[in-house]
Amino acid sequence: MSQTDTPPAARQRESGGPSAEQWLKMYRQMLSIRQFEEQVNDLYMTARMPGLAHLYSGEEAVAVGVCAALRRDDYITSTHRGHGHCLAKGAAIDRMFAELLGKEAGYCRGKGGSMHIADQDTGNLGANAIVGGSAGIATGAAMASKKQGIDRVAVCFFGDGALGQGLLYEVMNMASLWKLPVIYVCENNLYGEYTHYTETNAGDLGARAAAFGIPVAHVDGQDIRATYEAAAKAVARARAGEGPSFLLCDTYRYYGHHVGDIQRGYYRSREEEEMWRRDRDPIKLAATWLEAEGVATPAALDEIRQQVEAEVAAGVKFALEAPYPEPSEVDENVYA
Amino acid sequence: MSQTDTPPAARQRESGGPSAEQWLKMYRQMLSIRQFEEQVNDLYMTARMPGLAHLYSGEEAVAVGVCAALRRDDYITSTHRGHGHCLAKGAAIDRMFAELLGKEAGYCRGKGGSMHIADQDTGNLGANAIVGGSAGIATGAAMASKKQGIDRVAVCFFGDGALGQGLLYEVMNMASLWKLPVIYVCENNLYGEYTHYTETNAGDLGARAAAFGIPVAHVDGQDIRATYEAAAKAVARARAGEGPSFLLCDTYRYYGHHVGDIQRGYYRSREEEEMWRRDRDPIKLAATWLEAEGVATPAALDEIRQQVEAEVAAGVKFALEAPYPEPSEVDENVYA
Amino acid sequence: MSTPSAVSTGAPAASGAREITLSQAIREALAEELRRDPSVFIIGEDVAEAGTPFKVLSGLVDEFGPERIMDSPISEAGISGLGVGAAMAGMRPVVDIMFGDFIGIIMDQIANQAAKIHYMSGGKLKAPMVIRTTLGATRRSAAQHSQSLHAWVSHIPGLKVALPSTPYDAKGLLKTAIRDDSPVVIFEDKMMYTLKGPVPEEEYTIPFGVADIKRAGTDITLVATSSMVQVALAAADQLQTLGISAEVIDPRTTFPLDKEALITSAKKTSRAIVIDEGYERYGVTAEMAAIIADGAFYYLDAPVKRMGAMDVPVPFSPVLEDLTVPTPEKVTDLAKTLCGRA
Amino acid sequence: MSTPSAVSTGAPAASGAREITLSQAIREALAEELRRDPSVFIIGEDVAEAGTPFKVLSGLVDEFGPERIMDSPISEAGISGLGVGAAMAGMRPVVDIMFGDFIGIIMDQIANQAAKIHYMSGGKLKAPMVIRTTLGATRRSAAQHSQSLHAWVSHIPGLKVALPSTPYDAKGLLKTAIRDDSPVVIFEDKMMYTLKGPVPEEEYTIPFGVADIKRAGTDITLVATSSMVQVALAAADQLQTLGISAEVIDPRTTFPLDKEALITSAKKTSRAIVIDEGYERYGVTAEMAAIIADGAFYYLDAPVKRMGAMDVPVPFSPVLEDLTVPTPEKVTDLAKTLCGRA
Ligand SMILES: Cc1ncc(C[n+]2csc(CCOP(=O)(O)OP(=O)(O)O)c2C)c(N)n1
Ligand SMILES: Cc1ncc(C[n+]2csc(CCOP(=O)(O)OP(=O)(O)O)c2C)c(N)n1
Ligand SMILES: [Mg+2]
Ligand SMILES: [Mg+2]
Repeated sequence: MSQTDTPPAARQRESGGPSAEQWLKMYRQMLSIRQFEEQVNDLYMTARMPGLAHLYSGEEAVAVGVCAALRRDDYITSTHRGHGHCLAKGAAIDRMFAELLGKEAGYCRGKGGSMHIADQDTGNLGANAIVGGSAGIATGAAMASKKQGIDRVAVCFFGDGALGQGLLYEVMNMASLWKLPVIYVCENNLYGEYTHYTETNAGDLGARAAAFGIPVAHVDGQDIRATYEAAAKAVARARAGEGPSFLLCDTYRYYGHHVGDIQRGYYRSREEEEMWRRDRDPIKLAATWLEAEGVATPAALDEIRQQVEAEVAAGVKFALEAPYPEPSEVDENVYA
Repeated sequence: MSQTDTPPAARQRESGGPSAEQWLKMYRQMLSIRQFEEQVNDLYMTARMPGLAHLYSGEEAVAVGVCAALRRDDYITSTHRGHGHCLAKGAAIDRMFAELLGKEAGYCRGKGGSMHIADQDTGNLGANAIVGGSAGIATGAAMASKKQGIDRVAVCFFGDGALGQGLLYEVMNMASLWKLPVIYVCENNLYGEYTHYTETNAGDLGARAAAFGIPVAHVDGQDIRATYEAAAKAVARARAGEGPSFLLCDTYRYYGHHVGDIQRGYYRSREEEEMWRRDRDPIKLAATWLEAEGVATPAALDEIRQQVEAEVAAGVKFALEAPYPEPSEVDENVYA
Repeated sequence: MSTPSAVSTGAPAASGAREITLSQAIREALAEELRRDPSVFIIGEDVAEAGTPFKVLSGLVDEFGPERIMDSPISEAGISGLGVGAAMAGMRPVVDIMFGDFIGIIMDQIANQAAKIHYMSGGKLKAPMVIRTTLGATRRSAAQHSQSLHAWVSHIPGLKVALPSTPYDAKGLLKTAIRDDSPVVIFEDKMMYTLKGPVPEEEYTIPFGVADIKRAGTDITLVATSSMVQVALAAADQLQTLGISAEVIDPRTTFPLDKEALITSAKKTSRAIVIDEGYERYGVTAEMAAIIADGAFYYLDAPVKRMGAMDVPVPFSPVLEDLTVPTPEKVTDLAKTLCGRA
Repeated sequence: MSTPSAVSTGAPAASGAREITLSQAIREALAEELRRDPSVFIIGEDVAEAGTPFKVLSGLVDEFGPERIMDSPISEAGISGLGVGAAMAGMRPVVDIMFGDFIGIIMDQIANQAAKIHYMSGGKLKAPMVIRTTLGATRRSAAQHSQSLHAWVSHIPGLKVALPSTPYDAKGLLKTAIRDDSPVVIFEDKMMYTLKGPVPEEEYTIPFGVADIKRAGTDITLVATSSMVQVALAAADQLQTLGISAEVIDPRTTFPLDKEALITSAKKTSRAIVIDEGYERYGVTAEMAAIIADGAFYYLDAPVKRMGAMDVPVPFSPVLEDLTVPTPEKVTDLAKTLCGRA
């Protein structure tokens, strides 16, 4: 069930609770992701980015809240909509832009692109262009931690659409059977491409994980406090060797399925989009709370915004000016 | 939950109830399957059968009870342990033996063998050597019935081991979503090959179907009355357009995983095997009940046994004497 | 296979044939077959209102409704399995697999189930289904959305595989695929959906196993499939200016394969290059090259050469991706060498 | 790849080498690597107490325990995915896929995930895993348990593929596979598990990409893989009696492929037949035949011929199944024809 009604103070006690500084870092990260994606959209619209991209705008509280509960050496696996996960886990804005533009300075030397960004240094085992394709990878990484006797956990981010992939059920069964330290984070943004999840899912989403004996938390994905706390609980459980958890996060993507999905009227309404942006924006909600709690002044938050904007602008500039990989690289890295 | 405690009379009212004649037919079919499998084992032991076979002995009440609730034109899909399903749906003993011996008179002209017997005339869409491989086929056949406006239902037989295959979850979701007339019959005989199902399954087996909004009945697979009634309910629901059902049947295979699996001590005990044969044998249980209910005398049941033995003996003889397919058939039937 | 109302194997008579895109040709083929045969239906992800991400099916749901143009969950294995079962029960499903890269998820259903049921049942059961999917790189879609994996299915007895290279072929081959009683996998080049070409108003189908000479020539044979046909034709133009007459021949189906046509052309020209966008190693160029090298052995003046996609996962960066696919220039250079002009 | 303690490419010095079965050789290779490297583990269906249905792993669980010899649910895609993830996180999983026919279920995990992660990550991540599976017909196991599908994985850049044909090669190639930093798929012929051959007591590995001449000859080259090596050797014996000296060469890995060795042998003998148990159409025989026909073009006295499994689903009936695989007799007849002796 959602955690949002519990008063923050109570929650902080119960979860150890992040410091003011940590909440502000989360706020900054959400802003970074938002700004980053706005820039990506602009790069596409101005035909300066090759291919397409799936923007994370609107879902920031999920990636940031979950990754705030992780250590740098914990693993995550990500999706085609992966910029947010990558940044939240600690990747640098400039090298991410470079990857999106196919430049050598990118995290994958330009070979991966938007749908395959990986960053070993921050435990990001990679975005994945196969829906549900990383469920096995995350679960396997968790199995490795257990075998190695390390208390690293693995988080598997995926969308509601990935619930259609049988692989997910196969690995959830094994994760539960072997008490693997993996956390399945389902980002239910209501749509898989251009179809509402209720048109493709029968029964109860959470029950699908519960059936394998995996505890399920239904989380308000727009509330950074809720996502952080649900994740913190799941991480504690995983580190303690008690096994996997499943977080079902309700969220929403502001943009289309990808940057080219402009005409959305046939599958969702303007009103719905406006409602989420107006009433359920994770950054606005966080700002209101941070101010109410006296954690930060409007001025302080605005300063953060300006810093982030400058960082993102610098990152784009860096990427646009960065060189492409040498042609000779094309057949390198096929084999390790 | 199991139906076995309800008094038979009550059950008969509630389900319309088979006639004495129908109960005797079911008894005869269970005997036929038992005798058939004993013969198959003998053919293997005496090196007169090519390859291996997975015997259904001990599980007869599942196939027979379920198929008794079906019409001839309803569909079933079967498994590597499929002789029982095939006979229960109405296949002829002699042509089945012929198929197992690779003879032209076999249901598949000898091209399929034990793991691929199919009989279009009785709606048997085929045994399958890929565990869980027919989940899509059964569900697709049910979808066809619905599209064609026919009230045919499809039954998908599979073992506990097939719960490991993601495909099953993908198609159960669609079957529930689209209210397809398909019945998933899980034959939990406790083992997948040489491993107890509890070592490979986390959580609750039935919950895996319930999660998709599919009603689940936990059935005593050794009680023909229970399997018949659970199936009759599910079939009625399917014909009425109300969607799929899931029957979780507890049963046991008397022989090894396949005819060559003789040394079983390392994965299951003699005591366990003896207990099932002694206390839970579906044929003995049916005989006791039929006699108690006055449906048949011991003499009458014994006469059935003799008829079945004669039929099976004749079937083996026919198959052993039948010719092999012409070599020229090898590249026929590759394309329709 | 029910006999088509009209059979054509070559390009249409220029006379009055409209020009439509490959995408429109596919849509027409599906619409015509959906109208003709009530057992035909389409199932796939976002095939209805969305008309697929490529918009190839736009509008079909308006005419045929959601029962026949079915949006599915993201369950490729599941819908393929449903397709096999529905086909075995009398329907003619067209299963839409958005990107050819995803067939890795459905190989068991197509190669072990659909492909084998007719044979395993001794000819009693059949699975008349079509898997519609895509191939082709240079779309900046990276390693998991750019592959041309038709070699996998071409390898499997029981499957037929079609690779249209023009709007005309796309329509005729797809209609034949839907009417075929065996499972057929048809690959469409994502980059060719906007390619225009003449397609007659009248109905027609194209028989499988009949190669089409896209351009006649005498000095060298360029065997090309799908996306590579345009590359070969462009190369042929360049070669023309050098006085080298190239024959461009398109098998159109990898199975059944029109071996005779390939061999005959190579015998005539005495030189051949096979061009395909699949990975070169163990790809379809190997089969075709081996067949020509064998069948035209005593006529060849030079070894049969192959040009497939570079044997690397498709890189995202445009500067790298463009290096991985055959180009008219590369084909021209190799042809020149074979003709002793380099 | 960490350098092996001892490298050998040919058969062992007859001196004192024990004779063990291919099954024992596999078990020894696994046991040695499990002892040497704690990151190695095995996961699969009934691999522990049961030691697999083929009993190849019998006893390993006693020495290494259930944590390193893990029985899994019947979830091939799942355990393959776990293998990829565990490999990316520093382990060296050996994933056991009982029958090669089942790789249809795991193609996405091996071809789209394992094979590509190193390249897609710009060389940062790697997936050092081994998929151990089987091939081969004539076991009366019918269409879904008898295929030889190594062509599928041989087609995919990023994968390496090994096909041992002797106990010696099986042990050496498997040890190399486990130490390789890239994903390797190794196919074992089910029918060859009981084949005996010399295997030295001393440790050794066999480098990938080095073909092995199983028998030297001068008149014709028989390129054979896995199960077909014994067939080729038997044919060579028959040919010997006819005064035809056949060279039998085993590539041992389809990728990396020792093209030079195949071409050199064909140049020497001027005739070649490629024999493999996979389906002939679009199978590995096509790649090898095309390479030889090209590389030895100016030396060949006859077209390069191919012999694969018949292009039909494998039938159950013994009288039919036996017709679908190459036999010494068929190879001998074809060789005689090529040598102008028919
Ligand atoms: C196996 C597979 N099938 C289909 C696709 C095409 N595709 C890419 S994203 C997507 C929708 C995914 O929806 P969801 O999982 O909810 O993620 P979201 O885009 O909503 O974040 C689809 C169908 C794919 N990439 N992989
Ligand atoms: C996809 C797949 N994996 C593995 C196998 C090998 N196999 C054949 S039967 C079997 C066990 C099946 O167990 P279960 O589903 O419980 O059926 P049972 O044999 O108990 O009737 C296995 C693993 C297979 N045939 N297909
Ligand atoms: Mg979604
Ligand atoms: Mg079982």
